[in-house]
Amino acid sequence: MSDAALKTPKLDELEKGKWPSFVTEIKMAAKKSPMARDLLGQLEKSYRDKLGYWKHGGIVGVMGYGGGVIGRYSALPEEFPNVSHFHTMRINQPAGWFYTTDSLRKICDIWEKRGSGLTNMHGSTGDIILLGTRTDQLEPIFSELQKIDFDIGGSGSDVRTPSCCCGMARCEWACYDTMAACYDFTMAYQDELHRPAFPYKFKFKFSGCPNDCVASIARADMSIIGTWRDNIQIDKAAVTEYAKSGMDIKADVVDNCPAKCMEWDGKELNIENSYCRRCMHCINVMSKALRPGKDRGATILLGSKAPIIEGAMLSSVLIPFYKMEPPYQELKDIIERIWDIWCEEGKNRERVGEFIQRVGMGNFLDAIELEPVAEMVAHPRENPYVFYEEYYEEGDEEEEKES
Amino acid sequence: MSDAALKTPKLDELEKGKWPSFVTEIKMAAKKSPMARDLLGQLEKSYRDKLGYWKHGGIVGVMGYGGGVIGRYSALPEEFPNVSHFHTMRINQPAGWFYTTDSLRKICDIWEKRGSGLTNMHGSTGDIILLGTRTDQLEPIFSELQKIDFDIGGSGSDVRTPSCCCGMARCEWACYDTMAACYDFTMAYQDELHRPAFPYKFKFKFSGCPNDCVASIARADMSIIGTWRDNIQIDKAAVTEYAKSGMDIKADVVDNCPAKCMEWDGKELNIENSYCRRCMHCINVMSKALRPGKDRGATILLGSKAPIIEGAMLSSVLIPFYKMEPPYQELKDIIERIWDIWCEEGKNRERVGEFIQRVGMGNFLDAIELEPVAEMVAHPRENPYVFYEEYYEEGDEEEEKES
Amino acid sequence: MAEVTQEKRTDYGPPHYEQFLPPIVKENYGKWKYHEMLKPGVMVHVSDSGAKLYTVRSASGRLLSIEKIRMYCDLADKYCDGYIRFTSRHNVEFLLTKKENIDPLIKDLKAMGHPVGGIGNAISALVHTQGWIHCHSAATDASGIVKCVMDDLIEYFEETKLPGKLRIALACCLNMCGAVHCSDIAILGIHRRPPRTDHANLKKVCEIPNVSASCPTAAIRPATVDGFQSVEVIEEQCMFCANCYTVCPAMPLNDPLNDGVSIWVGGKVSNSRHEPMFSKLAIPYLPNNPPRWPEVTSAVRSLVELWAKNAKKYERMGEWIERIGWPRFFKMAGIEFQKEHIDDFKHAGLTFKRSTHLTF
Amino acid sequence: MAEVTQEKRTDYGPPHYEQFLPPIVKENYGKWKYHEMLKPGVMVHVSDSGAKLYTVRSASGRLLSIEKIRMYCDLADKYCDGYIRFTSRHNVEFLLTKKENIDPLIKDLKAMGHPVGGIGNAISALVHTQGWIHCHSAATDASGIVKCVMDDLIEYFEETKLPGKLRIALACCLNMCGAVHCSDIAILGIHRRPPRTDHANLKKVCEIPNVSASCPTAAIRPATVDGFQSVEVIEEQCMFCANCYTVCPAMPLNDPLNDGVSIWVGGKVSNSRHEPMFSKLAIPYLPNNPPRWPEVTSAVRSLVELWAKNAKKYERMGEWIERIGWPRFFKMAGIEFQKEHIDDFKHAGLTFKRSTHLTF
Ligand code: SRM
Ligand code: SRM
Ligand code: SRM
Ligand code: SRM
Ligand code: SF4
Ligand code: SF4
Ligand code: SF4
Ligand code: SF4
Ligand code: SF4
Ligand code: SF4
Ligand code: SF4
Ligand code: SF4
Repeated sequence: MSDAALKTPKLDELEKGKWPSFVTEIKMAAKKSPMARDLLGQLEKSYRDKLGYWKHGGIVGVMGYGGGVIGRYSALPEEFPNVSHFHTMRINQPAGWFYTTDSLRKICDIWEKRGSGLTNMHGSTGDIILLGTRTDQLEPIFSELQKIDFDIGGSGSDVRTPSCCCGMARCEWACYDTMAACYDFTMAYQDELHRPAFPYKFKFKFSGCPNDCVASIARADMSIIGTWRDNIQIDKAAVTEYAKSGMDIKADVVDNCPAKCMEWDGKELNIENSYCRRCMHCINVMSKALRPGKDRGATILLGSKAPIIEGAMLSSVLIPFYKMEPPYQELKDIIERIWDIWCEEGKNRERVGEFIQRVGMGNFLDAIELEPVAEMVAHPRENPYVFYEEYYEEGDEEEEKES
Repeated sequence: MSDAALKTPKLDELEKGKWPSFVTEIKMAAKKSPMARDLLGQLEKSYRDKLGYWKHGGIVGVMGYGGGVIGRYSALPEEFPNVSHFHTMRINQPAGWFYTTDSLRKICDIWEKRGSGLTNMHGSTGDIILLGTRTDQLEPIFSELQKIDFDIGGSGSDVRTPSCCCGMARCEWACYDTMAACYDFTMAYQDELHRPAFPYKFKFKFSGCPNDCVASIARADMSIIGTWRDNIQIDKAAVTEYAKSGMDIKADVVDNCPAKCMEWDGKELNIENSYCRRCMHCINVMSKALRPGKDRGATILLGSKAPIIEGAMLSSVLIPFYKMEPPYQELKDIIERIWDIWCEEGKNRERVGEFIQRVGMGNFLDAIELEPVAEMVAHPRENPYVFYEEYYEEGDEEEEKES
Repeated sequence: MAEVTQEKRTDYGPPHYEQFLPPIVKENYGKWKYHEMLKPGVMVHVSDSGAKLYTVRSASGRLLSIEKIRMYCDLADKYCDGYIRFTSRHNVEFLLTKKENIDPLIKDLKAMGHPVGGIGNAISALVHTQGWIHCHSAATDASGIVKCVMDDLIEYFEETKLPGKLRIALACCLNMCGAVHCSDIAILGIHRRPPRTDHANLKKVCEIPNVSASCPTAAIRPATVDGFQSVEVIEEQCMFCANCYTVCPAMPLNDPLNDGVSIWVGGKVSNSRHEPMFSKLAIPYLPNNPPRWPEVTSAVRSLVELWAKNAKKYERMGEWIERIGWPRFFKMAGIEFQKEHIDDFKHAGLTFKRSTHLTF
Repeated sequence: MAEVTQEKRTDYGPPHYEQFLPPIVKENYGKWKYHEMLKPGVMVHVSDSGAKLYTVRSASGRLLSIEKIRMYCDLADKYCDGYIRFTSRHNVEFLLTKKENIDPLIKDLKAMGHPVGGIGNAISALVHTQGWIHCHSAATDASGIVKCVMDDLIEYFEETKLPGKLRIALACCLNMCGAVHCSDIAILGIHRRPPRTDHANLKKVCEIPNVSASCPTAAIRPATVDGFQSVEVIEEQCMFCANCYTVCPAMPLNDPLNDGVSIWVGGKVSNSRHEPMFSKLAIPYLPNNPPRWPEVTSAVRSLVELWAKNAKKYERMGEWIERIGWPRFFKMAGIEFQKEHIDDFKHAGLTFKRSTHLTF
């Protein structure tokens, strides 16, 4: 496509308005990058025709790794030759998405030289997305990334790039060190992350408290969400301050408590902690007066995912309370056992949440050697269809029942 | 079994204690009835052996009817010859279970002559249960019942004996005339009640208000539950009375409102009726001050049943509000359409609730020609798997889409 | 002639209820204004007209001899002008117009051995089923357990000292004729041994394809056993629903060594406050221990008392548990949570705990 | 030599986060005591030690050119000692130790065209996906709709006048990479025409048994079409999930005439107050109308405003709807309830209204 001809009347409409414009970004990149320029052209056509013009992805990658690159080819390579290849590289972000400008500039430099100059900061799994390059650039890019210590993230049926909230770095509510844990697990599972060997993808997400700022309960096969076991810490003086400053503690706090376990008599705030559900609401609202307890850890949940195919799932409780202390060995042992049974008996493209539903939670727990606890269920069964595994035979001594 | 030998040490234990004893009842009957006596003997053996001694039911009945009698034979006819036949007859109770002593005595007389002298007042569907007679007595009993105007109830794959709460006869909350409706529907469906022609049973239960005193939402294929559309009637003076008499209106009433639509400022009770869920709680607690609105009718729900096989179900809303006025023609028309499609496409032993789940509510509504309304669902779908029935083809004029 | 016509009468339906209504009811039909409980088992309904109707509710064992029915009739003749009614939970109600008749009636009822109560915040009679009295399917007896449980809980029938209503129901097998699935406490007879097929007779009494099709877990398949055309059951796949037995007598599940009782809690039917709820599994198995089923009665009493002690006013069993959470309930009830409690049927995934709302 | 070893390095993982933390963060790591919002888009975190960390949050379009990243870096060098972070919703956060830097920074950001806001009771940036920019599956574009919706709702990003947080997300197909299934408002690209099989090529690029097996409704079966070994789709059984296309390129669903957007409401992720909830279908279909998608932006704005006007403080969209009931929501939103709203997938029965809790 010749430079002179590039008209994008449709896309130009998207440079209007106050929200930052991705079209402007592409145009900025297009000044230097023919790839970005052809992307603009193809996208304008998509906008005209109401249709995407990408071919079904092909398998491309870098030596030694089985994932991390999403192959992409234009369906209109003749019209837009510079996006005939337009592969995406997923780069494992640093925990919590903290950067020095130095590190970011280095990434930009590589991408200026070898890619479209376009990125997503970040992909919805959490990776740095380097958007659009050619197959022949993949190895050189990887080799330059190595020099600046950035590694490639996950894709395909492997561990996906874990992510975490900023936690202790910038938040008063972190019940465990999310960034440390995220980094530790990422490092521990490098092989699983880079070499797909599972029935399907497996995602980790780490949130420091039940506010769940990385949405881990909705989109991680394993959701690790901070919580506490003891009593909410109350600073009575600060409560009084809030009341004085005009907060309607009854309406704003007490009446919103899902456990109905708070009392406010106009003077003192009392929490019946044995009923508290650790929902965070009161703490969120009275950040100066209330804090999570001191005996902190995390609830480990399993199984969330998007709808394809059994319908969307939220993660469900696997370990009600786990002390998140390095090296997190007990948890890692359980993870190994989960992967073992899932790899052995899971069907192709069956997420772990679907797998559990198919084989039954009870059987799954047996297989991973975990005792059932009431915290795992919203409520016990409503149907009477219990599989008892043994029965007495005539002539059995009562004691001999176990079989 | 010889009279002298009848020892029931196990059952005798059940004559102790303050609750009325069924053993005492059987013994009372046994004085005159050899059947009751052998029942006692067989039951004692069951208690000893922890096992029932009844054979799988056989089909018995009266001429012209396809149901209403549950055939029953002892598995130990030699030991207990008088219960070798022990059939149960289901007699359609009068609506609301009101009787004159005269009518009851007449039933007793028949049953003294021709049955075991034992009954259930009532069976859990609502029938008068005449417990235990011989095949050769069935016709004579029916013929004597005819004389006293009692008819046989349902069993098998037919309409089952409808039942209702006492409603307007003895309750201030009845939003429609349950007894009139129960009688009307019972009469309207005599043929369906007496001649099984459905895939499975179909039960009606009529409750006058959402308290649902006949548990219709849990155990009727069609549950007809009274409700109102306008505002709760408030007698402000009576509210004040309750407050004066010491009722904690905030705690007892307002805080228990599931819609959170009440306000009590210590003086006046206000209800935001457009959010009221018609749950009855406030009315239940302040019977003198609050009454259901004046624009009354019923919510019609469909599909409840016990667990076999798809799991238990509660009925779900079919018609949010129906004016329950004789002859209830619109409702009966819908019922006909429901039966038509269920008889045509229902599987053997598939209750209507299971049928709807199998074919999908939307398709079911299409078939019975009812518009979908939001009241039918607890919430709209969470999964994106919508079956659209038509689509545009290239070259279609946009307007022509409907196919 | 008339006689003959009479014989052929069908489909005439039940007698019209109106002839059975006491005059005061007829006069005030649809005009009741409010009611009050006067004392346990006794309430008064007041009409817009000012008329007052007194109700005395008395327990029956549901299984009644005609002798007992006649005794009731005598009482109704004496105090209620010959009218009487039964309730949806099998109690007997005497409707009085004269307040002064209340106490004599109660005295007579008690003399007959029939307690008065069940109104208001009380435990009413148990809805229940046939058990060993009449049904082929029963995994336990019905009337016997009901008797033992209510003997034990009689104080809660005769007094109104509970936070709210508590409904107990019993069904002697998974068919759940007692519709126990929405009860505050449900007692459910269960089998725990797969059907023992009568291979020699199966082909004679049942259609093999129907039998196979009847099994929801597809545990049954056609097979030739000992030379008979019959079916075989994959025992690990059997969850003892007895649907095969309902369809085919040659597949009995009744078994003294393995049958027993399970206990379910937290169901409700009324729409008052919380929407209706199903009962949930609390105790997977208690043995059949006739004649007094001590394990069952004591389990039920503990549950009643735990709720009575901890629930807020008006809070039904299920509402209370929902507020405090199931883990806490299991702890407080001292019931061990087991694999059996976790649903593994069709919608099991929806019962998993999909939040961090936990108590510790 | 070193060069060569370097080349073979694998599995070294991401750089350790510690090197990217500003000193104040390192010093007060795990010691933050409370925070306060100072003004829209600006908050301060106070540590046990008294240290104060100011955060300025700014919107990016997520799709960033390296030029823009470098501009961000310039700002971070100027005001934040060379540190910068991104959030889980793709905003940029500048962490300041000097309060006096806040306003100049905001000025610079605005000059660059990047609004500041999204903290507190605001609408934050949309989590979203690739759309026509990069994905083969897209039923709609992603960045374009996001831009239009946020242009329209910018006031709710820049101010905090809402009852609570409101999270909007977009995914361009049912794979839902934007994990929109738990958003207050979700915008979801949908197909509505069954796959158009490329019979001539299918056998070459896909395994027929895999293709058949991929269909959750069993709508696909092997067939010979025009002499090619291929598959046929029973169109009435197709619900446009595109799982077949994910498995096999020869079964594309993309279609300009029928693709479009659906709108979902009432999901949430946090455990605050109510447990996490899925989003539910509000508007089954809106057309793809690039470049500005007016139908979508106006539908989203109506929903936001309806909620903003009617919800109680702290009440998320789903909490509000749960309180008032779905029928009322549909009425208030002026959305016609249709067959499409009623679930008919696996657990559909559990979404039916099984109580009489209704408003009129
Ligand atoms: C790039 C990204 C979207 C974005 O713009 O941010 C993305 C893009 C794709 N996803 Fe995704 N997914 C991305 C995050 C997600 C998420 C969100 C998350 O991880 O938090 C989900 C929902 C959560 C989950 O895992 O369930 C998600 C659920 C899917 C699914 C459905 C999986 C399922 O089990 O239901 C598919 C289909 C598949 O795997 O075949 C899919 C498939 C795809 C593919 C590979 C398309 C395909 O069919 O092969 C997309 C490539 C697009 C392209 O050409 O660039 N993507 N995908 C996200 C990854 C960026 C990153 O690494 O940071
Ligand atoms: C007599 C009665 C129990 C009682 O003691 O009160 C009863 C007794 C039987 N029921 Fe029932 N059912 C009785 C009310 C119920 C109820 C409650 C109700 O109607 O309110 C239910 C639950 C609600 C429902 O309909 O789902 C009920 C759900 C069943 C079922 C399971 C049906 C299902 O769809 O899940 C079966 C199994 C069957 O139909 O094959 C069943 C089957 C039976 C059979 C016929 C046994 C069988 O497998 O063939 C029982 C005969 C026992 C006998 O020998 O006397 N019975 N049955 C009740 C009828 C009395 C009456 O007419 O008044
Ligand atoms: C007589 C009877 C109807 C009939 O036609 O037979 C009846 C009669 C009354 N019911 Fe009921 N209910 C009757 C069975 C039921 C049932 C059905 C059942 O138990 O199987 C229910 C549903 C139970 C459940 O939810 O599981 C029922 C749930 C209620 C409620 C709601 C209670 C709640 O808080 O959940 C009320 C309101 C109240 O008590 O405040 C109520 C209120 C009443 C009132 C006060 C209505 C009135 O003003 O007359 C009557 C006396 C109350 C009492 O017994 O405390 N009635 N009531 C039934 C007596 C059964 C018995 O002998 O005990
Ligand atoms: C920066 C970030 C974490 C990160 O490491 O990136 C973050 C940071 C904070 N979150 Fe968050 N949340 C962040 C994403 C989330 C998410 C995830 C999402 O939106 O995808 C959620 C779950 C959303 C949901 O429920 O759907 C989330 C639910 C909360 C809540 C619960 C709100 C509620 O009432 O439901 C709080 C508490 C509050 O706001 O009172 C909270 C509170 C906070 C606090 C106040 C925590 C603190 O003391 O530092 C932070 C600033 C609040 C704010 O933005 O208003 N954060 N927060 C994320 C900013 C995203 C953005 O750019 O807008
Ligand atoms: S999840 Fe909790 S700890 Fe993490 S940033 Fe959010 S509020 Fe803070
Ligand atoms: S954290 Fe939630 S449940 Fe616990 S006291 Fe606070 S508001 Fe109540
Ligand atoms: S259902 Fe309602 S109308 Fe009928 S008896 Fe019960 S409270 Fe009265
Ligand atoms: S009937 Fe129920 S929902 Fe309506 S105001 Fe009374 S308590 Fe509230
Ligand atoms: S519950 Fe089972 S055993 Fe009991 S009467 Fe009903 S069918 Fe028979
Ligand atoms: S009892 Fe139920 S699960 Fe077991 S074999 Fe029979 S039908 Fe199948
Ligand atoms: S949601 Fe669908 S179309 Fe959008 S990026 Fe993900 S897979 Fe591609
Ligand atoms: S789109 Fe989904 S439902 Fe339709 S044919 Fe493909 S896999 Fe089957």
